[in-house]
Amino acid sequence: MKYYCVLLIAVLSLVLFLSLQDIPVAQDLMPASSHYVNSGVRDTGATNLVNAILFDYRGFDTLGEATVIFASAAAFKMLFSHKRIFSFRYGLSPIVKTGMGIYSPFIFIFGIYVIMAGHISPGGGFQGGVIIASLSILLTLVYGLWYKVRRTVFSPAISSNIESIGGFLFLGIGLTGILTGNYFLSNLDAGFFAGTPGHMFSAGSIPILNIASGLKVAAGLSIIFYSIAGGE
Amino acid sequence: MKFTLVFIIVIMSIGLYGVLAKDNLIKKVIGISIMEGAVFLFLVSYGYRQDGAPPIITGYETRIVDPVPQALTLTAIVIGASTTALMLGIIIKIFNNYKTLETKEIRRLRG
Amino acid sequence: MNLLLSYIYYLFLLLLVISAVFSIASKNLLCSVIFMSLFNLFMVIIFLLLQAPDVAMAEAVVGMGFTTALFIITISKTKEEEK
Amino acid sequence: MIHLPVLLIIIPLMAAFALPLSIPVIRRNYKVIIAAASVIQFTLSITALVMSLQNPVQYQVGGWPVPLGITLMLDASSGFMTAFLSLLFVAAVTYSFSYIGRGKARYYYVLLMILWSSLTGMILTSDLFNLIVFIEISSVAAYSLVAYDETSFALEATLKYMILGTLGTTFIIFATGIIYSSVGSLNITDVSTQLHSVPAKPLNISIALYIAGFGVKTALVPMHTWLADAHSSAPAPISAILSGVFVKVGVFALFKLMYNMYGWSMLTSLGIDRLLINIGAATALLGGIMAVNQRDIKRMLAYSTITQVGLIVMALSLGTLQGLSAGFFHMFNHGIAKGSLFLSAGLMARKANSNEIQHLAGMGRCMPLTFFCFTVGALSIVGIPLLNGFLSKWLICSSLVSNGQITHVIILLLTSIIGVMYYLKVLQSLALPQEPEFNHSEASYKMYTPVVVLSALCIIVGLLPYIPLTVIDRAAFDFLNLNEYIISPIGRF
Repeated sequence: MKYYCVLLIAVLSLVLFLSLQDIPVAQDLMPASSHYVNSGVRDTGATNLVNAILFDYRGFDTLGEATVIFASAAAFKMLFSHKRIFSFRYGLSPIVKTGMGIYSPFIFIFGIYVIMAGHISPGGGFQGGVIIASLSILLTLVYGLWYKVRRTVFSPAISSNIESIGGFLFLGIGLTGILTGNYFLSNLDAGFFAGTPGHMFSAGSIPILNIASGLKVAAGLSIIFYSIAGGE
Repeated sequence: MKFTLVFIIVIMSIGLYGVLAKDNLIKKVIGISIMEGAVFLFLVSYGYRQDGAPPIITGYETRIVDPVPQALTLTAIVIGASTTALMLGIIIKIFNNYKTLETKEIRRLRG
Repeated sequence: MNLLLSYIYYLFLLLLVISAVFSIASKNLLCSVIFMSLFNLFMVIIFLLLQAPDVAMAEAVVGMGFTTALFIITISKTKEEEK
Repeated sequence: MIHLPVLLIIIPLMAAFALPLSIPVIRRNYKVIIAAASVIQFTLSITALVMSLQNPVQYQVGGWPVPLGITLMLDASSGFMTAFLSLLFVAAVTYSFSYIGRGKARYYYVLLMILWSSLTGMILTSDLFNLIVFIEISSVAAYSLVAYDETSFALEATLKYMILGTLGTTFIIFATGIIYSSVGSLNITDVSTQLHSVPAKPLNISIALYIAGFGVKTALVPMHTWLADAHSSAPAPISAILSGVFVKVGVFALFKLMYNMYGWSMLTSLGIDRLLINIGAATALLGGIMAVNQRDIKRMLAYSTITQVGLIVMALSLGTLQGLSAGFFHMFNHGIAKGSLFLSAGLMARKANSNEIQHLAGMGRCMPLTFFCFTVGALSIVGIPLLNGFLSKWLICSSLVSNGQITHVIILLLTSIIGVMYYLKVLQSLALPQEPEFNHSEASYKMYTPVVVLSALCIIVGLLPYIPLTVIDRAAFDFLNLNEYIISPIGRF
């Protein structure tokens, strides 16, 4: 059985290789992306073009993207709904706990920075949100699930609220685009504060959308991790 | 940059082999995430321009890399992560019912 | 991307393929998960060489951080050895 | 400035985002929110259908022109598909109000709403990567809804469905990467105007990858193994939606790419239409053969879905206006009939709490109304005259004959005959006179109203098909020349 697989895959990869060789390795930019590069800063005010594309030109993709994480988190809450927690109950040794207590704020600050400075430097809503979610994973592993459920800001009940708030923030900005007579999710022509590119408070709705998707990603992934780690 | 296509197709066939030929469910999920890695590499490597600068406008660049494949890859990475997470969740639940992860045994137990 | 950088680039692509092969071929599941996170590490470096910092940061945090943590939790709840 | 296309997508999303909030007012009466959202969405999709019949609506999300931003295209075909989708979703939501217990129902409705908005998004969008994102959302929602019952068989079927589905999505992302790296734009119409710049071999491989990727989503022949397990182990309203709508939206998206991005003339020169029509014929035959000796009633209905999808693919891959309208009409009829079949089978299976056909023997006697709706649905799919199934199969036959595909007409008749065999076997065993040892009362009115509505619709469309046919002809006409509608991009940059 294995040899048929190897044969099939060898044939498939040969066909793929032969037919994909003709794709020209382009030297100059494609028409659409040359527009992004030439007038991206002027249209959106954000100097990080990838973020400008993600949160302004193709903002609808990012809304769909945040919904994928929301659906996955909802699926986990549906499938792992019983509350019995067996693993990771008491966390690691006190030395690790005190060490974690010292540098966990720095991880949190770094995550917030990556979200907030998304439209200027590399990074953005997704990367910052996952950094904060990995902080919540660290807290669960180091302090154990009992601590996480009761007291911290990352407890699952609060996370599902944060997720919905992030979603409504995203839809709210989209609807302000409609209410001001423009299209859904339109940025500078919907009257958001443009500011000078390169500064922290610039590029209209892009920083707010970064915060919204950062909240959704952080809350969603911490719910996913809590459900998998806590399940029976 | 010329031979990236060879590596992409080799990695994709390794991932496809992992999905098709391996019996363990976790090995299949690893195969899928390797295949997706190959597709991300394909997207970004065909967006690269010879000695271009990263797509952050600082005013000093002469040539800039194509930002659109990077935006697509970023979205695809997060989609791949959440699908992998869902698959791992279902694998844990399957293990609780069947106490095994081998597809042959699962088919035998299912009867 | 002068000559030296392209050699480094092809070196990391080769390491990528090696870590993918070991990740699929190894019997112990924990080993294959560690090799998969190594695969993601080389992906991050290659993305940096391809001038894609956003994608490298996302792949680093999501691929190496979150997915590897999920795999290890799944293995701790199921079996380590693969028949 | 008509914001209808975007509202159609974000209203179910708003309901989905609102539900997990732990505010007491939402936590108690979440069903009211879901009912309100589905009513608003249904009325919006009916107005979308009516508006799209006059003139198509093009919506640029974010206000960016065609090659830069994402465009949503509401023409007659997407208006028709959205209305058909909302009809089945409203039936499934009202059915699941009383079918789904209290336990984890909140997240069931969250995922149902997300599935609704992502399927509408798949129909409306005319942007390649946006199509991938919506395919991924609907797949994640469908995977977790199939695993709702958490029985060991359902979980195993979900994982098989997930692995194949993720493979399909990876192929589709790979094909979009090929298209983008050689054309440079992601809008379907923009790509179709610049197809000359794509060298021949990558173009063929991208077509093959798209067909393979969507083939997994729509259970075409080699990749259909997951459908029977997934649809039979899902709860009844979910398998009604999956069989009735989810598979067809995948077929709609595949053929939108084939007709509007690649252009049908280029595909016939490559012989792709021969390939598609043979894949459809093989799917129809295989589904029919597998469905014959099935013991589980839901599994049999799932295999019958594979057959009908094969017929639809055969009709759509003819390239003529008549073939397209026959395919759309059969999509609509099969969706309604299969929806009422799955919902009524769910009622009967819940009463006898087993899906096996011999355990359901004699259920027709104690649940006459549900049995009547089941019969109407079954006869409509088999193609008994005076019902809607017959009309659409007749249209498919005439379009196949006028296109000279005699062998495929024979295959269609063969599958109908096989269909008659296994459906009548089920009907006969359901109507057995022997009294079951426990007498069942009829299901509560809340449960069978959607079933009655759907089967009544089958009869109405069967008797006076004039209104749906004009809508569908206009939809087929719009589907064929979608590219003229999209305002050509403002000059090359």
